[in-house]
Amino acid sequence: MSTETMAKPAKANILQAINAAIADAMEADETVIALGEDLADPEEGGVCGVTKGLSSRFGEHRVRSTPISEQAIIGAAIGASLVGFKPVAEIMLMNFTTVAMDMIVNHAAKLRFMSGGQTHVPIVIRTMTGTGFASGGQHCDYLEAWFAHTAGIKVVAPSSPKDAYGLMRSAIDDPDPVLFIENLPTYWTPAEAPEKDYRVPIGKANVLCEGSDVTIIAYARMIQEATPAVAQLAEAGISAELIDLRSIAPWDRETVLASVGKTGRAMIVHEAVTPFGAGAEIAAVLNEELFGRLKAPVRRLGGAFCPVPFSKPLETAFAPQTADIVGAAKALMAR
Amino acid sequence: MSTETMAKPAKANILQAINAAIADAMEADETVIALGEDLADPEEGGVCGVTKGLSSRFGEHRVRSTPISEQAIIGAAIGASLVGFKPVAEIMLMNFTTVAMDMIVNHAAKLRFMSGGQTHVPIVIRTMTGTGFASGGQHCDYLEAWFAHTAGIKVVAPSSPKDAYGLMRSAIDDPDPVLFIENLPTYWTPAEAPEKDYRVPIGKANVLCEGSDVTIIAYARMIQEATPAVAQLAEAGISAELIDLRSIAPWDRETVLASVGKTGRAMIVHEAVTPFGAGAEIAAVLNEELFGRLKAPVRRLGGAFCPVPFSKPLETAFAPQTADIVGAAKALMAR
Amino acid sequence: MSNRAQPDAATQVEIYRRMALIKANDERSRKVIMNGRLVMPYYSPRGQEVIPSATFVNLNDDDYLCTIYRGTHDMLAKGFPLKDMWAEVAGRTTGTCKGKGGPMHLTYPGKGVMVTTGIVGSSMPIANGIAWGSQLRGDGRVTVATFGDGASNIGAFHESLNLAAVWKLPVIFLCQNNEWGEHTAYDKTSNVRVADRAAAYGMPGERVDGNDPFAMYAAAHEAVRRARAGEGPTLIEAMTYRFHGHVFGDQDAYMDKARKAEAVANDPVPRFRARLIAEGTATEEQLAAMEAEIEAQIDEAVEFALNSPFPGVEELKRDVFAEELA
Amino acid sequence: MSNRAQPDAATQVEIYRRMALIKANDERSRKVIMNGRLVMPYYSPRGQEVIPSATFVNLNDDDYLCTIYRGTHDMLAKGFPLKDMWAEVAGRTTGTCKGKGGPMHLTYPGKGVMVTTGIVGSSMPIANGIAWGSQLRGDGRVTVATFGDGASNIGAFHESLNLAAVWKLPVIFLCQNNEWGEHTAYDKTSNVRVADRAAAYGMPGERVDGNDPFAMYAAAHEAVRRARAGEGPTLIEAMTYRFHGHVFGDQDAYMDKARKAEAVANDPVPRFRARLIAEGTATEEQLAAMEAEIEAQIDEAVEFALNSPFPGVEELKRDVFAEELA
Ligand SMILES: Cc1ncc(C[n+]2csc(CCOP(=O)(O)OP(=O)(O)O)c2C)c(N)n1
Ligand SMILES: Cc1ncc(C[n+]2csc(CCOP(=O)(O)OP(=O)(O)O)c2C)c(N)n1
Ligand SMILES: [Mg+2]
Ligand SMILES: [Mg+2]
Repeated sequence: MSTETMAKPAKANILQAINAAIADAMEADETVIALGEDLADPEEGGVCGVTKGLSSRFGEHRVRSTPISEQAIIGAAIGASLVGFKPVAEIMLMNFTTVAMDMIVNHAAKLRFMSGGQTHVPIVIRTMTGTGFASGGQHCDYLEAWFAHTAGIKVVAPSSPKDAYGLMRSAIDDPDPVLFIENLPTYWTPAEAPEKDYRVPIGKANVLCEGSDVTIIAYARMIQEATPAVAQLAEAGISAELIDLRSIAPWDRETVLASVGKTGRAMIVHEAVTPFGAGAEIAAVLNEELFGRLKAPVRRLGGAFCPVPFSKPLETAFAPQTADIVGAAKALMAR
Repeated sequence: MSTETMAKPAKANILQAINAAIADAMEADETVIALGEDLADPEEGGVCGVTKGLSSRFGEHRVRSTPISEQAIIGAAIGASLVGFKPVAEIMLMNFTTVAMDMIVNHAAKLRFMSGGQTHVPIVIRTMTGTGFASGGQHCDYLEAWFAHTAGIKVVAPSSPKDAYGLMRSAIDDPDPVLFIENLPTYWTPAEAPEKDYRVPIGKANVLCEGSDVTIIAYARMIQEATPAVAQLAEAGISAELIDLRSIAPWDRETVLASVGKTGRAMIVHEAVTPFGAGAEIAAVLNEELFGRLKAPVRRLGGAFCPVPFSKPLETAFAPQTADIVGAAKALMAR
Repeated sequence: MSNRAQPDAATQVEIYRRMALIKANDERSRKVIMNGRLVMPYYSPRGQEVIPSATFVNLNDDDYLCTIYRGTHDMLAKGFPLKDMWAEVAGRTTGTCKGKGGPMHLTYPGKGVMVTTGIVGSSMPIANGIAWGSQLRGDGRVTVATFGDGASNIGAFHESLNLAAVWKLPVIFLCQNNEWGEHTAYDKTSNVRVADRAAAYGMPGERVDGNDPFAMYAAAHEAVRRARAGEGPTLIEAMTYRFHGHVFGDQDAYMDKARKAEAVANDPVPRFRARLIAEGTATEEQLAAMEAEIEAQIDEAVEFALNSPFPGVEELKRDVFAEELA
Repeated sequence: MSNRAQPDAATQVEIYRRMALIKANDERSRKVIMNGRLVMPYYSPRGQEVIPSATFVNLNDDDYLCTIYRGTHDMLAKGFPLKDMWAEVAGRTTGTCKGKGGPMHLTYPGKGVMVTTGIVGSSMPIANGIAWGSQLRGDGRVTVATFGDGASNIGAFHESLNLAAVWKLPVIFLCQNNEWGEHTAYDKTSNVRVADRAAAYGMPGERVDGNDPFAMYAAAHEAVRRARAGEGPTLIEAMTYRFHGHVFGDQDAYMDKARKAEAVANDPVPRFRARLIAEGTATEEQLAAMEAEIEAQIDEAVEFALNSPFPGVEELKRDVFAEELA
């Protein structure tokens, strides 16, 4: 190994990490197949190129572009999974899960239970979302709470290339359906590259930085807002612990409870609208499990309760920002 | 008025109350129209007869049976509402909203905001659900949390004929979309009949019985389980306050907070699965607003975290029962 | 259509056996429910016996089926064992799904019964995926998706037929047009024949008399041949009639009395029985013995089911995921 | 087709005016984005100018339109005012939606632009409802739903065309077949012509050269006549070509170079311009003046937009419901 590569650890972005994870899984296991709109190389390997190169390498029989037919896409994935394949299906944007909810919720999530375990649905549903690209009301929703409220499907949302790779490999390994949420604005940020065959267990959170005063629980792009918040809080003498949830369903109660048990203060940050969001479940559990031991009420910071607005200043104000997190943490400390 | 009718106040069941509410609204306002599968009288006025008589009285142009096409049903309702009609659309069972989620979530709920208030969608979406009829995994889900998590749509779930009538009239009056959740097993229970033109405001809970030790917050069929629980608790010397939420989005924070502020103990009961359910939001708010003033952690009682099972003993065990409520209340008192 | 495939004598008798099984099982089901020994939503397939019987004699055990709530006829014709079925609809641990699925979600992979769905239209997208699997493996298997006339108006029908056609999947879309979707007549929900929609996907489509075992056999035979040969999907619209209301308990007041009487008078089961005997394909004694054997098997299955234990509540935590919930 | 409706001279010039407006507006949009003066997802309608221009001259202001993200051509042809549009895509309070909707959700009920949607296929179910309203009122209005070739494969297409046919709604399904759905060629997603799917609903369907103003006018004229006469819906597949990538920034490497060059060489806007002059329907001076006027209007609209204020965050609480949120 040259000193050059030793000096600079390999970098990758999330897009490349997901691509590598699917490629490595396809190489290791010929039952791994992929489908979705524009997915194959004649169609440029997806609108953002996440699946670029896969069809050239593994063949268009295994990596298929589809018509615009989300019910048919998820149905095909479910069916193939019932007979031994491990399909990775793409629903281009999370809002388009709305045209495939029957397949996802009534079938993918339920067939194992309804068949008494005779069949199961080891599929991964990749989907992408997030504000920041001025896409307006129908292209940016975070809908993870819907799926977390559905028994029989797991939900993950990585925030780094390593986690994206490791969670994708675990999702493909998993014997049950996993919704894998990608975030558009963070696709291209380079960071430490994942090692081949690395795994991140589903249901395991990541303590990104330790602290003693307040626990910040976040995931997906909100990690990018929370990270500078932690630094700013440190400057203000507040020691924040930052937890990247990574898996929303199941979520890592153990890690989160241990942290909040220690700090006594908690804040949950997500881009989804606050009411009835994933933060409510976490807050409810924290209050239940740590009753009488919290120093301040659990704070929830989420998207404004409205459709995602187009106009830039409104779009920016819609989702929690670093300053909001800092402000909320200070308010928690003041209680 | 004869002594006989004075002695016995008129009775009606929920099915009749909804029928009367739609009929009265159609009579009062010719822009009220209705559509759905099997809805008109040649098709028996709906599978349970909720809309029986309406097409005969108001014409099949205003009360239309449709093909099995839920996207087309909600789309037609939205379109008609954009040009001044007030459609009452039926999605036969709540699980079938999964094939119409795009129309409901991306369009009905968002068009007012995305058009900057130029258009709006005054539709009512009636749907029915609930365990108890051995219908299994795809016909009984309570999915209210999904819609409560969606900005731009209101959600109501009546438990009595009066509330069913009053909420249906308010839903039809409302300038925005309202999801109206009916419960199959409680359709035929007779109770006090609603008066003509009666209204129940959306967003207003109903304190069914006052108490001082613990607040039970429930809705839909869970009121039938909670009512005997209150009596049993009274026998055990526990004074329970029972709140019928009636509206889930928006929910009546004022009434609920006042009650729990008084009792110091709260339990939320719903048939939807517990994790990420509507109870999480209520628990989170109670903990936030009444921090340090609760005598026990807020308790959530919901459906088991699995698809609704078919087998009778499992189906019965799936949703909270009177004994569960009594047990949970006693446990809360024991803290 | 003169040189279309014809079932040989043994196959004709086998078709009849499946029809008789379906009819007997339906009659028993309604009786058991009527007597209060079982509580379940029951969607009678009575009148539609020919369709799966004459179709599935063209299939192997390892060919696949995706069916719907009104599907016991499909399943029995595909070889679903009676005991496993009865124990399931009785909600017992011995049921094929341990009692957790029930009548709308019967599953038996051993005979290729992969999915039974209660959501209109949903058998089709999943069938495509199974067929995609066969295409990838080159295992020569065929997948049949059955569905009703009403289901032909829902979006999933369109997406599925299009994808199957474009991908040339080895799948057969078998529409059982019984003239009704719940309480609504097919004519009120579409201006065209279901089969005529095949052209919208560049797929062969055929309307066939679904109560005629010969016509049904021939249509299915050709569709199976095409699928196995890699020639892609076929849409079959099998015309039939629903003898009962939509679900057990539905008094069917909305159904035209004369039309119903006519259909019942043409009951395909006794009609085919008489033909087999008239043409010397089988004897009265042979068929009577077969029917008696079927009754005995049903007796046994019902008793087995009703004497089996119910599942315990720990089952609520199992089969949600591979790992049991805490 | 010989005795089909023909646009008179004034109508031809009006069609050209709308085409020129769409082309100029597209060129300006791309320039303004390229210069970084505006940030928005932009779906160029360049190459598709004829379709709405020749169609909507058959409509009145109070006829309705449901269009899609690639819809500025539809909207401008329907009369959407430039200032309201530009201020909206610039996200300003003076925008038609106060800046809250943006380019994918432009709405202007005053000219019948009721819905612009970003979800493939969703213009159609809603258009049906608007048309149902017209049918109930008997107001004689027509609703047009536009959508792409790719959208013809999604479930909502099927459900909508079927319902419209069964209910005989006064609606026109105007498919703009530009050969591409994002990066995927139409031929890879369907075995048939879109227009041929009309037969699956018992509805007239026609494939027309969507770059020929005369053919397009005639097809639209007949569809509008049918709708107004209560004869029900029509499906039109207007053949055209997308001159640019799917969205601004897409380098369109997947598009066949020769095919694209051919389409661009046949640019319908200069072609029609030349014809109008050659046939003496308009003079060079007249059209040049019209084009200059259009440029001036766009100048004014862009300046108006970019000088308008952004909305304040209080707008997040408004228009979620009728009553402002707390
Ligand atoms: C998406 C969806 N919508 C509505 C229903 C309710 N439903 C159950 S069966 C049925 C009628 C279906 O008719 P058809 O497809 O002809 O099948 P058949 O029952 O006649 O066999 C309806 C509307 C459903 N199960 N799923
Ligand atoms: C339900 C849904 N699936 C996928 C998309 C992503 N998407 C946006 S435009 C588009 C292509 C549509 O092609 P076409 O209908 O031909 O319209 P065109 O863009 O060519 O005008 C796709 C797949 C979407 N917006 N909605
Ligand atoms: Mg039918
Ligand atoms: Mg296109």
